[in-house]
Amino acid sequence: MLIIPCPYCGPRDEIEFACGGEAHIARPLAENTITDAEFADYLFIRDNPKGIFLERWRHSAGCRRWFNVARDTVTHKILEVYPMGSTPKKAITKASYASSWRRNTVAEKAAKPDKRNKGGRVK
Amino acid sequence: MSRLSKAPMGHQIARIDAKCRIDRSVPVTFTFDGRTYNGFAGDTLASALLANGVHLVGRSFKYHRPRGILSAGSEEPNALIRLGKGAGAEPNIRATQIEIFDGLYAESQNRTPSLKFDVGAINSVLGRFFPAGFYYKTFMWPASMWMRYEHVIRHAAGLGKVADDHTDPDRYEKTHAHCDILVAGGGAAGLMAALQAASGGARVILADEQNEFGGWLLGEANISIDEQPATSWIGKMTNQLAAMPNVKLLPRTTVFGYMDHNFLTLNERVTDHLSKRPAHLPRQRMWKVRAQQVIIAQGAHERPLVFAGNDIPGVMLAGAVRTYINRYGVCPGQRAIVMCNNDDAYKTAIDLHRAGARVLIADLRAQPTGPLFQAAHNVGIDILVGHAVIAAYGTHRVARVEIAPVNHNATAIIGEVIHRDCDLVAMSGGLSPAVHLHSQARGNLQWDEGKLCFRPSATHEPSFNIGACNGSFDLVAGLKEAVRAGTKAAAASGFKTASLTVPDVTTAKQNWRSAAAWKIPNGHLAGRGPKAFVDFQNDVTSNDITLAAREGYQSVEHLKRYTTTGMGTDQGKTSNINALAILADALGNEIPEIGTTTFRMPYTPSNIGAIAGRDIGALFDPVRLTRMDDWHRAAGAKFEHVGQWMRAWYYPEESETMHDAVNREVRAARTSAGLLDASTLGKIDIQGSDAAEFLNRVYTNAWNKLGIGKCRYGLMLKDDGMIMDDGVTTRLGENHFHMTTTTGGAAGVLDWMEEWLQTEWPDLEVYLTSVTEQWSVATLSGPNAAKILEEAGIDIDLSSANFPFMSMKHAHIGGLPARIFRISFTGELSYEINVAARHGLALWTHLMKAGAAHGITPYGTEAMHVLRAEKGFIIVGQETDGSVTPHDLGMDWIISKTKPDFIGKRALSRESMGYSDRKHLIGLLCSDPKTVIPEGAHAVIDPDQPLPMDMLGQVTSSYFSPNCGRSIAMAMLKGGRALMGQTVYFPMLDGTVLDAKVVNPIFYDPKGARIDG
Amino acid sequence: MANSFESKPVFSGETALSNQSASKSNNPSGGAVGLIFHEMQHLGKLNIRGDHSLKAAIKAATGCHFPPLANHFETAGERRIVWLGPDEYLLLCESGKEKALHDTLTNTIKRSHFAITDVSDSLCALSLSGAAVRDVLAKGCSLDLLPAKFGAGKCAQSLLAHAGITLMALPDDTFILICRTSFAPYVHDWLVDAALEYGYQFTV
Amino acid sequence: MAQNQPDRGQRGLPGGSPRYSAFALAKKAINYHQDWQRAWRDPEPKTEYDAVIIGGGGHGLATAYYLAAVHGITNTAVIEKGWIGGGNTGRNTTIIRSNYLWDESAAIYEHSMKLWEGMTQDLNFNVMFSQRGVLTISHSEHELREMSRRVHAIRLNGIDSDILGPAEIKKFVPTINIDQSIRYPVMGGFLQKRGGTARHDAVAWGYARAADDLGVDIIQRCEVTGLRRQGRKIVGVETSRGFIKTKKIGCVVAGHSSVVAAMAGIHLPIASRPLQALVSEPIKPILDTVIMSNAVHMYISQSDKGEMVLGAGVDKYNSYAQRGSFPVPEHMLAAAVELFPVLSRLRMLRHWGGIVDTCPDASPIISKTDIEGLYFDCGWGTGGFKATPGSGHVFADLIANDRPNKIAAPYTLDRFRSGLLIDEHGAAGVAH
Ligand SMILES: Cc1cc2nc3c(=O)[nH]c(=O)nc-3n(C[C@H](O)[C@H](O)[C@H](O)COP(=O)(O)OP(=O)(O)OC[C@H]3O[C@@H](n4cnc5c(N)ncnc54)[C@H](O)[C@@H]3O)c2cc1C
Ligand SMILES: NC(=O)c1ccc[n+]([C@@H]2O[C@H](COP(=O)([O-])OP(=O)(O)OC[C@H]3O[C@@H](n4cnc5c(N)ncnc54)[C@H](O)[C@@H]3O)[C@@H](O)[C@H]2O)c1
Ligand SMILES: Cc1cc2nc3c(=O)[nH]c(=O)nc-3n(C[C@H](O)[C@H](O)[C@H](O)COP(=O)(O)O)c2cc1C
Ligand SMILES: [Zn+2]
Repeated sequence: MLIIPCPYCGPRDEIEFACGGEAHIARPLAENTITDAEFADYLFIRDNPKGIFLERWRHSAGCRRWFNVARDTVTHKILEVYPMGSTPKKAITKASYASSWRRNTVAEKAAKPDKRNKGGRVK
Repeated sequence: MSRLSKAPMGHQIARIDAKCRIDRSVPVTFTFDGRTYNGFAGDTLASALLANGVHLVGRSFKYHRPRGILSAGSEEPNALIRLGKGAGAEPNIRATQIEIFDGLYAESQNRTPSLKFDVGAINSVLGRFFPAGFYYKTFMWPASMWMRYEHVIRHAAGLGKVADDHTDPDRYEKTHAHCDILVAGGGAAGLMAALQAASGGARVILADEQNEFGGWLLGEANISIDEQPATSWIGKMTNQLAAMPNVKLLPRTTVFGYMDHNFLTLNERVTDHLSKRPAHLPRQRMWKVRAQQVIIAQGAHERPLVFAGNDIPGVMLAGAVRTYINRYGVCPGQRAIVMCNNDDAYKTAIDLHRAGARVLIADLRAQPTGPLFQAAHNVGIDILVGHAVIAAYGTHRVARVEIAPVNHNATAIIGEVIHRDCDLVAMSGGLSPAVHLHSQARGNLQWDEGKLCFRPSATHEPSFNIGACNGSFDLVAGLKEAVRAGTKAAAASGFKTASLTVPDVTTAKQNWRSAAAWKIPNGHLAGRGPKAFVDFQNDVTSNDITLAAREGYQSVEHLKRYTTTGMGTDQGKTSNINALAILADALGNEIPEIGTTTFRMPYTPSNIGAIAGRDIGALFDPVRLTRMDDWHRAAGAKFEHVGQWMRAWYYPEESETMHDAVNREVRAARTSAGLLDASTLGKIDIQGSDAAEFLNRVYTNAWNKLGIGKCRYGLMLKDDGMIMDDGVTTRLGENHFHMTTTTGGAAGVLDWMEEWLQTEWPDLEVYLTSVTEQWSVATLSGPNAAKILEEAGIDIDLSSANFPFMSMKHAHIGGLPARIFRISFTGELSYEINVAARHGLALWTHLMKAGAAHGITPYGTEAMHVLRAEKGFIIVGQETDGSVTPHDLGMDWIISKTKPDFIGKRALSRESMGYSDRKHLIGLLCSDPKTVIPEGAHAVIDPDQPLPMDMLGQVTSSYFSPNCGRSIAMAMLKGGRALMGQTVYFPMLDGTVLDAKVVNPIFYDPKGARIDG
Repeated sequence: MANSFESKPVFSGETALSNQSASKSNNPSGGAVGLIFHEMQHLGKLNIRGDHSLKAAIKAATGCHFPPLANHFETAGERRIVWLGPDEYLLLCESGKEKALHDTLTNTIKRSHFAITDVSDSLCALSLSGAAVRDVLAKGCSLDLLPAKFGAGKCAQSLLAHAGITLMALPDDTFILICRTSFAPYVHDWLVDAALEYGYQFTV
Repeated sequence: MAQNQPDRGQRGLPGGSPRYSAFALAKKAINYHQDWQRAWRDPEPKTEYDAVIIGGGGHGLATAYYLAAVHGITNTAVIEKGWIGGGNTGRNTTIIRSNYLWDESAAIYEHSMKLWEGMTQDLNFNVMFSQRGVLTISHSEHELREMSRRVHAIRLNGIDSDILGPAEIKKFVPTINIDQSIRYPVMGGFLQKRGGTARHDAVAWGYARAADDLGVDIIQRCEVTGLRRQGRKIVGVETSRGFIKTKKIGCVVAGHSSVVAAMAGIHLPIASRPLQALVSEPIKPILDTVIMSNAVHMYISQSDKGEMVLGAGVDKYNSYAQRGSFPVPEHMLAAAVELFPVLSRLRMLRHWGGIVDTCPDASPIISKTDIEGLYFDCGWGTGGFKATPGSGHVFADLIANDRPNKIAAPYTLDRFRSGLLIDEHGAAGVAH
């Protein structure tokens, strides 16, 4: 039973949270053409590391905010909590961010903002 | 023996006159196997039975061997009894942990017809044919007989019987608790650590599974602390802790689980020990504790020695014998053999001697020395060094032993066998630290070659191990550890403490090393001779272990599963190390290389009732009710569960069947007016300058141009293109929308949209607020709807010109401020009237009154379903199942071709989305207009084909439509739109076949003429 | 009444718990009653979304300092601003004042991205006190309710058994517990059951 | 049954290992069981095999067995990092049924069911396959409708299934609570009589012994640490006991599928999640069938040894820790007491978790990859024990022939590209 440090409410019991799975999956825009296989990378393929995992959580029974968590899937230790739209800061979590195969997928490139939309899309 | 059996009833033959923890001024009467016995307050059932000379208390699992009391604590594998009767009976409880009370009723288990004569004992005689894993090798032929064999096996297996009446009469609680330091175990070490930790003000919880604190010390006669008997020190410590406001003492409380992030679960037995239990108190309470730091002070378990006949009643653990003498004033035997590989059992020998028993020590060690050896020798106890009990005999109680000299490590008999009569064997194979909680929390273990035990090494959670559970068997060493751990734990949670002084302990110095002697030889060839047990409860013998090793079940985990060692209710507390050692020996390997099996929650079996707590019955899961609920109930409505909501399903009038009632309701809505409680629909208030853009992205259609006060139907997809939810959304202002969702989908849709806003589109200026319960909704539907509203007193013009279909108006009805949506799920003229929830019931009753003259009819969800099906409207979750796209439903019209993106858009162009054999929504007309095809029935083209059949798909909605005067159905069929006009067949479960024509799924008023009344 | 919301409801009508019997109590063990609770009928409630830029408007309209610290609420007379999240607050006000406050706020806040929604009927507020109030709450709530950690002025959104709640600590071991109205009957039943061992007293 | 009988290949220890029987047991008893042989050998890995199966769970062992028994490929090794059956095979609640909704699922689980029927004899190892029935309970109108859909489909797929009303359920399961006023009343249920349970460990051991008899090397305490390729072709595996040459690798590592796939640069649509289970103390028989309830997330049976075996749904976050989070069993036990009040006075004896490989559509992957000679069988998630023989059978076929047979064909990785999912949970839990 984890204690998850909500960046807004502080440490709370796991039962107050919902887990949103792998973090940093950029959504390809429908207007940018990619193949079905590349789209499947976004839709279905998931990082599932044994060790440090960057994932999204929501404080569902608390402040309802989403945030990112770097958690070790073997020890269940929480290494870092950081806001949506940012990437991890510690050397070891940063490394797992950078080394993910997903950083270079076509799907990720297709997520780049289009002129018609305002602002950047970050996750 | 004879002296005991002739003793008069009720006479506590084995009771001795010693200072101990029972209260002789409070006699207690209890029943065991139909006989009444006496004991005293402070006795356990085990001590009281022993006091009465009762040793035979149970039968073993497999061989039905007579079994007695082995231990004095929660590690007990044998003495499992059924406590109580009727609804309050409970199987498999350890007699060693039951505090007796007046009227206690206990029975032995797993025997037919009686404990003394059990027919199941034939298994023991035939034991040779039932070695470990025998069932994998037999009962294979004929194959058809297995279920019969199995039936017999099942009835032979199992231990106790459940309560006679299955409804538990007791109440259970559970609660959360937070502390700085949780101390698990309140022996000497735990008490000291708790006091140290609490002395700086930290919040401390101290839990011990026993009725009093003090642990092992409660059973020691020869230890004084600060020149007082140890029990005085315990009393002083306990009082001191009890007086501290920052300390919570939890006796009778087992810490049974130790999980991630210092989350621990405790089971407190609140009233189990009382003969009269106050009804307002829970029988047990589960504590869910979050601790900053944990100090584990669980103590240690003594190991049996593995020799032939070591399971006969009267063969006990030496430490337990000492506890029975000193703590309970019971001397379990008069002619005792003490067998050991360590110094500790000498204390038992001395206490037995003092209690008046004749004692012989068989010490496996060749040259024991030291003060305890001297002391035993000095009081005149016979000591055979380098000797082992190689076999014990006796039927219902040990009567005789064979003792022989053995070599180093006791692998061979090296001299003459001696025979001795006896009525008690006290054995000690050394101590195994209770590393359970530490291991549950993923701490590591290391093997201690001197003490022959696993002890904790690195911890995984913020915790400390102290005292005997840390392998520190010396009391002073344990107390020093306690002070250190208490100080550190307090400091780690931010409390400074000054180190307490460790008290002066006076006791004979003892060597805590044990000599390795895992399997005592018995003079027979390998595999032969009487059985020597390793796991008493599951009847695993040393031969079973070597057999498993021989057959290749060499991993300790395979050994466990093949032989069932350690899988009983004691989880191998007394047997696991012996099993490992014998396996290691058989494989020529070292114990640490073999490793242990995994320690798992719970430490001791924990009541399921207490884990469920009050989350049962009405509190199992909330029921959500609308504000009109009382009215529906008074009107006799039947209800349907929709998610957590209870919705009025239909309103049967006297003697009406469901069918009748629904037909009446459906007809009323089409001929005059019906009223539906639609309050459960999800409602979301959407505000912000990007609200329309946001809707563009979450819905498939376009929203920019929707006028203020106008409503639009929207379909929401998941990003895989599958339909997720639908509903009508209304523009309240330039930047303000009111969205409705399905009842079951409400929470999910809000979460879903929040997720997109927060994670994908944080740049959008949109805020969402749930207003589901803010508004009560009554849907008035039917040709007379407008008339009734007018008669109810409405302050707006209801003409279609002023208030057209798919628009919204603010108005007052009967003075109540309302938002009225002219939308329709029935195809009739229809108004969804939203009022502040406080007025929901008033609105409802007011409309019912106003419409009475027109025969306004309340209708439930079933009629609503029929009405919408007549119109071919879908219900998400009924027509759809997570694998349906808008195209499948023939709803391409709702998909914007111009929007660059919306959730699900890209997925809709995947290869398989265009396949012509996808299931399409179609209508069905059964050839027999009276027959309603069952929902879920599957269509085929050829009903005569062999199984498995090629199926087209399933009927999703099917009703008798009183307005069409016939049955109608909707279905999802493969390539369904191409089947228009064709007949398809429905093989029924009873073998008959129905047939129906595929038609357009709009059955009533296809032109939509009725929408304006 | 153990709190300062003394004003009588302006709007009549049903409340989430108005169908409960007017009062019920049980105190099997004698002693001080463990839980005393009642529904704070028709308490005005506005959900506020927005950031610090609302500060002046809210201060002017309610008298409450804005924004409150995370997991705290601010009080001014009968009004309270409760922190729900980094951009979400709950304004509690006198019964019947919610509409006027809503209008005032909407009219004074200019140009910023905000949303104010009347949730008076969406949420049910209970006032809780009694000798065992923290013990009763601890049975269903995983927050650390130690007075030093969850004392007057603190609030939190959490769970009470299976219901989502907002819990506010007032002085003198009094709490306001807010839940969705559709969960109110469950919360009521749960509290009555949880308080059985300590004794309870409920009034509408 | 209408479907074709599977080709069981050579049966009953044709390799000549000593057979088990009551007679053999009696004979060995004469010598006090001193001369039983190893059930399977403990060989050193050879330098090269025709095929290597990674993962000594039920699926991996069954694959190796059928490769040998049906396809005659015997120069095979099963590489297991720990002890065989120590993964999910050894920690599952052993429910076996074939009453699935979609045709593709029905085909593979029924294929498996047929292999269960007769497995004890095929392997000459009593796996205690006990067809005591699996009854799935419905608690709402919505579930009743879903049940009807399911039963109609199952029946037309030629698989046995019956609908029971509350009274019939009570008769069949006397300990169940059918009081209609409870929160989730028992409103009906569907029963597969041919469903039931089996002794999980015995399945691993039985396949191991029978595969070993045909010459398969079962190599325990040997962890695969890398997959060696040349271009897009497999040439061998790196293991903790050295490199082993092979041209064909079958990965059957359940919860560790993503980890092994990553060794070849392949990414799977799999999340590894804890699934928890627990047993009560053993008691005399009170439940003679298997009960499942999706609405309250609980399933229960009683083992031959007497414990009540209970399980629930998966945990909400990824983990490789072989343990789960407490709220799951806590809720599951409350649900269990609701349905079986008698459990209240029983005690939980042991609780554990396994790591299951869950797929987005709750259906497995049996597939070639874009690397020649590398095959995956995974994604069985919370329900693959029942599939053990069927999965091994079709996977062996895929490895032997390098193309999926009719039953395996829908389960390729390609479905995630095309969108042709077999959405088993989509069909079960939906919004209303
Ligand atoms: C609690 C629980 C209850 C369940 N209940 C049911 C049920 O009632 N019915 C049902 O049908 N299914 C059930 N399941 C699911 C079922 O157990 C699994 O789907 C099935 O057993 C998977 O078998 P397997 O052989 O593929 O995997 P496993 O048995 O897990 O075998 C995989 C093996 O691969 C090994 N391995 C992993 N990595 C490596 C490596 N790098 N090198 C070498 N070896 C490696 C592992 O050690 C393991 O032994 C349950 C699962 C759990 C956890
Ligand atoms: N057989 C023996 O001779 C023996 C055994 C243990 C300790 N000792 C001696 O006793 C002295 C005191 O040692 P100690 O304090 O470390 O141990 P202890 O045995 O005195 O105390 C441990 C306490 O922990 C409790 N306990 C164990 N598991 C628990 C759980 N999960 N939840 C709640 N309570 C639990 C036990 O009831 C016991 O009271 C030492 O000198 C030691 O050598 C002797
Ligand atoms: C069907 C089944 C029945 C089980 N019965 C028992 C049992 O009677 N006693 C026991 O201690 N464990 C029992 N277990 C649990 C195992 O001891 C063990 O916890 C489980 O296989 C997981 O392994 P692990 O705990 O070593 O990780 C059972 C497991 C299963 C799958
Ligand atoms: Zn938060």
